[in-house]
Amino acid sequence: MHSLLLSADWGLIIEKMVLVAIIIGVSLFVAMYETYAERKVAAFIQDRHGPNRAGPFGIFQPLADGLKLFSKEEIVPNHSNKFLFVLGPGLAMLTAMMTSAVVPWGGHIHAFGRDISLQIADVNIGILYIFGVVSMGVYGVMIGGWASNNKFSLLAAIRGASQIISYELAMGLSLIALLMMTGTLSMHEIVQQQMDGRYYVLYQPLGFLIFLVCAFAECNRTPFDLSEAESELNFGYHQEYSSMKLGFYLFAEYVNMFISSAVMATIFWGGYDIPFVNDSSFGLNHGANLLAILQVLCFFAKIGIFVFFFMWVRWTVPRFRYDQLMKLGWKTLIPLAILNMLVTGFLILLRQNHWHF
Amino acid sequence: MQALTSRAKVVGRKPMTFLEKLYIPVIAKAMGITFGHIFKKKPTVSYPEQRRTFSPVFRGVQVLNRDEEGRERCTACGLCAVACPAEAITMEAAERLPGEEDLYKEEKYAARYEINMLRCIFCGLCEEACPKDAVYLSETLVPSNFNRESFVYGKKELLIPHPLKEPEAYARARGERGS
Amino acid sequence: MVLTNETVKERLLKHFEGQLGRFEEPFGMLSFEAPKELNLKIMQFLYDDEELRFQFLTDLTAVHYPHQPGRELAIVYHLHNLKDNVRIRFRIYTSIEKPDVFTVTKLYAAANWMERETYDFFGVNFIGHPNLKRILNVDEMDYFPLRKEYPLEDQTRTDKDDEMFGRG
Amino acid sequence: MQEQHHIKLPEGSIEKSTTTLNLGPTHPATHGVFQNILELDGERIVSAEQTIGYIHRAFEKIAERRPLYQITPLTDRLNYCSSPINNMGWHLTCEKLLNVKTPKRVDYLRIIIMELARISDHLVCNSVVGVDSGAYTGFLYVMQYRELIYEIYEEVCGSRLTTNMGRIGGFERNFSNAAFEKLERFQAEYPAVLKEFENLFNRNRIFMDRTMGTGGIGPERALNYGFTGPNLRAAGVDYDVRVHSPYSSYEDFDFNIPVGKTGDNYDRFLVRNQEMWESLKIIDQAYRKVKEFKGVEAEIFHADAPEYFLPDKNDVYTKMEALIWHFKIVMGETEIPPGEVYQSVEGANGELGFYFISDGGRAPYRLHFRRPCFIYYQAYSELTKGSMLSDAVLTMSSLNLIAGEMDA
Amino acid sequence: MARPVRFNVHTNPANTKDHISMTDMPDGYPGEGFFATKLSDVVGLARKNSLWPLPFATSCCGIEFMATMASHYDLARFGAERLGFSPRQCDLLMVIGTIAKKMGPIVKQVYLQMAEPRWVMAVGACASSGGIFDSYSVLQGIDQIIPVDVYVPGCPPRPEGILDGFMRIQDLVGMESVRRRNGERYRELMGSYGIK
Repeated sequence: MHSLLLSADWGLIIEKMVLVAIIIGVSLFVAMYETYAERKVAAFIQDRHGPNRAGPFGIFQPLADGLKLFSKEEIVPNHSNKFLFVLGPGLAMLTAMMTSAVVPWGGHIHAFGRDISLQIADVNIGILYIFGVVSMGVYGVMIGGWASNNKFSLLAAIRGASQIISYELAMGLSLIALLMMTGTLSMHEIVQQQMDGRYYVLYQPLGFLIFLVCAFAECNRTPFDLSEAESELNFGYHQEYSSMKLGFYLFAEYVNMFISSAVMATIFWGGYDIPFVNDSSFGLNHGANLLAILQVLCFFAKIGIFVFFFMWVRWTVPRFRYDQLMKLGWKTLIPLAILNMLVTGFLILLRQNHWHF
Repeated sequence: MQALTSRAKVVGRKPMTFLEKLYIPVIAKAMGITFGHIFKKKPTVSYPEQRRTFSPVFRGVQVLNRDEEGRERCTACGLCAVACPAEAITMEAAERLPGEEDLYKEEKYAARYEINMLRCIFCGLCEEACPKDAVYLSETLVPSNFNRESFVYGKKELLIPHPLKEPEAYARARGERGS
Repeated sequence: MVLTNETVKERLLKHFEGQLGRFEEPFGMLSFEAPKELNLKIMQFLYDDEELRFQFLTDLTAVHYPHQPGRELAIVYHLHNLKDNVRIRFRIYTSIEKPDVFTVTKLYAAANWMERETYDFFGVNFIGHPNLKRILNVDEMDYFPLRKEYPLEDQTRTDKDDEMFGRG
Repeated sequence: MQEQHHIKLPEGSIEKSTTTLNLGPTHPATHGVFQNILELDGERIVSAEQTIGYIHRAFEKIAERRPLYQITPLTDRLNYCSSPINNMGWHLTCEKLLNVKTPKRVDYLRIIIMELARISDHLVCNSVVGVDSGAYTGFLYVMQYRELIYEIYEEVCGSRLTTNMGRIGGFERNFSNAAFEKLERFQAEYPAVLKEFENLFNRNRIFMDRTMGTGGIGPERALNYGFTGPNLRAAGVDYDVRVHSPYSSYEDFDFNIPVGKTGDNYDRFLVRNQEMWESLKIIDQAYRKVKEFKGVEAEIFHADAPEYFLPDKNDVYTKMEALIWHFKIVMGETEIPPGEVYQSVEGANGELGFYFISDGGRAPYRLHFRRPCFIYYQAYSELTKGSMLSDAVLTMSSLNLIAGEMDA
Repeated sequence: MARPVRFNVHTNPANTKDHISMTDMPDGYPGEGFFATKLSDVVGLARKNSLWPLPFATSCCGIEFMATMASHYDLARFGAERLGFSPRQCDLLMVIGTIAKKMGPIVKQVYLQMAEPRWVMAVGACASSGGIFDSYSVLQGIDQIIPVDVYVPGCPPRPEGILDGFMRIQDLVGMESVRRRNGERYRELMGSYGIK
């Protein structure tokens, strides 16, 4: 026991703890400001000003919202299952936060004499992990919707569950083609493979498109926001929630959006690679730390673009209907993903057999 | 169903073309439109700081008029109260006493003139009904308030400032158009 | 051939000999009066007749005349022939004690709610109506508010003490 | 401790394979208040039952106590999205009864205002279809131009929504230059915005999928249900009061009646959009005609009917005769001939009828409004049967149900 | 005849200071120290900038509320664009439009379902007093069934009016003590409406 404790790399543990704290903090912060950004983006798209009273340009708006939600009364409806009612939002938040563990946020930093990797866990099944965790997110919706004991919530929960489950399939299939090319499930590896600027989106445009659409569905964003369609189901599964439990649901949505943007940026858009710059030679010339910082910034810029894209779409397109959504998922996206897979496999085979084209 | 007139024109309800079936082109176009709006000038009026100028015939809170010498014009004939569809106007008439000629224009005047602003629908019929050039609507909005009592506007609130005794307030009330 | 008020009148008189009365043309719209038992027959005739084809029920309402004993309630129908663009109006009278009138819902789906509304306001009992209950007012209401004897203002109101209305 | 039940099921509900869902009275999709009790099998609607009357305000009863000019503010609140049409409709009814002839210029000005009102109503309806299908932005784009329409109203009458505009025989005052300037601005800028709005929706597959084939009704059923206005025209019947019984000189104008084929939500949307174009055409023509009046003629804004139209204020202050007329009109003591009259106008929702029985008293003996919404909303259960919950919501908004008009 | 003046300079503006009773500071907490008041202030500031309205729009005023939400007036500037139609999630019940007697119980139910702290704004003549509809079917002001914090006059109020009412609500919210809702007077107020 003693030897185990001693032999443990305490530096690594502390390093990881700090990293976890930072990343959770950052994702929460980002999610918070995503709400602000969403309101501002919506406002600008819609020829309005958006929130601008709380602080300069309204930048304290998310803080005000958060504090208000904290200070609101908690209502647990009479006929609901109390335990599940509380579990729902917790689960939603938890799964949203967990995904960030395998995303490589940048290269390495040299500090305290250590080479610190900016990734919490470089597991070699990173993508599988993400899929595993994300598919748990649906429980947040389902449990919340069911526990509310409200027909609208229940309908929303059913819609949400079936939608997420169906789109996960297409999402997975669209990635398989990519994985055939990468040959690895590790996020870190995938980024490394793209370091020379040849992003996988160039090889897998269709795969990316399918993934993008599925990401929208997974995050419950318009045009796939059926489970909270306010004009039909009146906010759906979180209709009965008040105060911070509601806050958790809303937050989870934004964290999800952030994380899926991160995943998309990582596997299709080169992750933290700085475009048009040869990262390794830049690192040699200017020092690894500067490189790492620039990489992180670059990564966040990519994420930011995706997040903006999410919002932009949200405020442009109408929503699907339930059956059309299913049709799109099962009859269009999945066949397309399989086709993509086949074509990719075929081309890879040809290449392995030294065909040049 | 046969046509009833010769003016019918069937709206274009074309089936979807292949490109439209692909979702993306049209959505991309729509997204272009929305993106363009980000850079458009915003029409927003930041209300408490900026205010829109209302039209000269705007129907805001009523005022009771005075003549040039500052005498009240209302003679409490009650036409405005009759014309009010919301029954928001109440008045009480009184005879002018000797020595009050500089207060009231005619022999009869409204000792009490109240408009319940919560009932009022700002239809402007009172202004139209007044035969004595006494009640007008203004370009001011009734401010919201916390209790019902404060919405019963009496003569104190309604009378315009005395043009001779309170020239500043009078000038403020007149306001200059375009300023 | 253009359908005119005269043709309509002739056809009606021919079909319902001597049973219709008070033919008038106020502001160009043919209107007449019919016994209340005949309302459905007239409507059916107006609907089916090759020439008349009044197939659009524009309006259905009632009027209360408290000073006409035995004929207190008038039910007024406005019909429209869209093809020839002719409108007619006819009314039937019923007593207020037994305001039973045949429903026209079988002929015009539109009449359903109009009759419910008329029932709600005047208490006209439409025989054969599929769902004759109050539509605009609360179900518990125990009078028919648009009859002339009922006041407009709410009598149970306690707040009319006038402070609220600036009359205190 | 009492046992906690998660869901208490009513008797016999285990065997039941459908769910009852209460859509309304305060549901975001019910703009205004009415209730739909939907019986759902999964997401599919088995049956729907509507309850209305949540804002029943007793217009008809109130109208029996009010002199004619005080009924105008009431009509504002019928279909509040296009109150000027109701105002004008009411004035036309009175004019018909009182036998007042309005000059052409008044007619044309009225037409401008009515068509603006139609545009603003259709605009609300169509953009709200957009909102209910999940696209909020188009709504805000076109709302900016509704704001401009409101500014035109404001220049004319002083208020925005419940306009109380116009008087028996004309308008309360001549249109100001500012009003015409704003109208010109509207004419210049609006087509581009409407085009943009159409680009956002018309050919968008998501939107087309959502609206096509849902909430459809055939012409025979539509007529039987008493549909009028855009909803009837979407079903393919070219019935339009403006053409069939022209009022206010609509016969002088050249415009088309857009009709659909299937009467579904998409057709209704397209018909409304097309009607906005037609309205713009009418406004163009009317404005051109208005501009042709020169000199004294350009000052005419009311009929020469001293018994019913309030005399000029300056005359009231100075002339005895005018003062007497003024008093008589305001007190509601001018002679109103007995008689009954039905006048309808093409309201934004359909044929808005006024059935006015006068017994010679100062107030109507009976005033009945033919409210198009009220009449066709009963078809809702038939329209939604077998469709999905989301369709029901869209059907509701594309029918343009205005609670104020429905409940009167 | 032209109008004599453009503005009425004597209107009754809402005076929040006089209206302290709505926001009463709790008595019986003598030890309320620096921290508690500051907390009140901060929470008040947060709440005031994040009022999520529930637009209980029934009729005409609802259309003006739309205009208030739209680009020209943009209620979102006050941090209030997240309209909720679920009473649980909202702070401000905006009763917009006529409330008929048939509707009364529903309004009350919605109010009861809201989570504390909640505020009520009666928008428009009908909601505040019944307006022109002094008839058998219309409730003469919603304050008969639920307590109202701010009345907005007008039929319908212009968007400016609605915004003005909204700012009055913000004033109230900003001044309210965190403990008000536990206070005796608040309980009395609720009790007078039969709400426990």
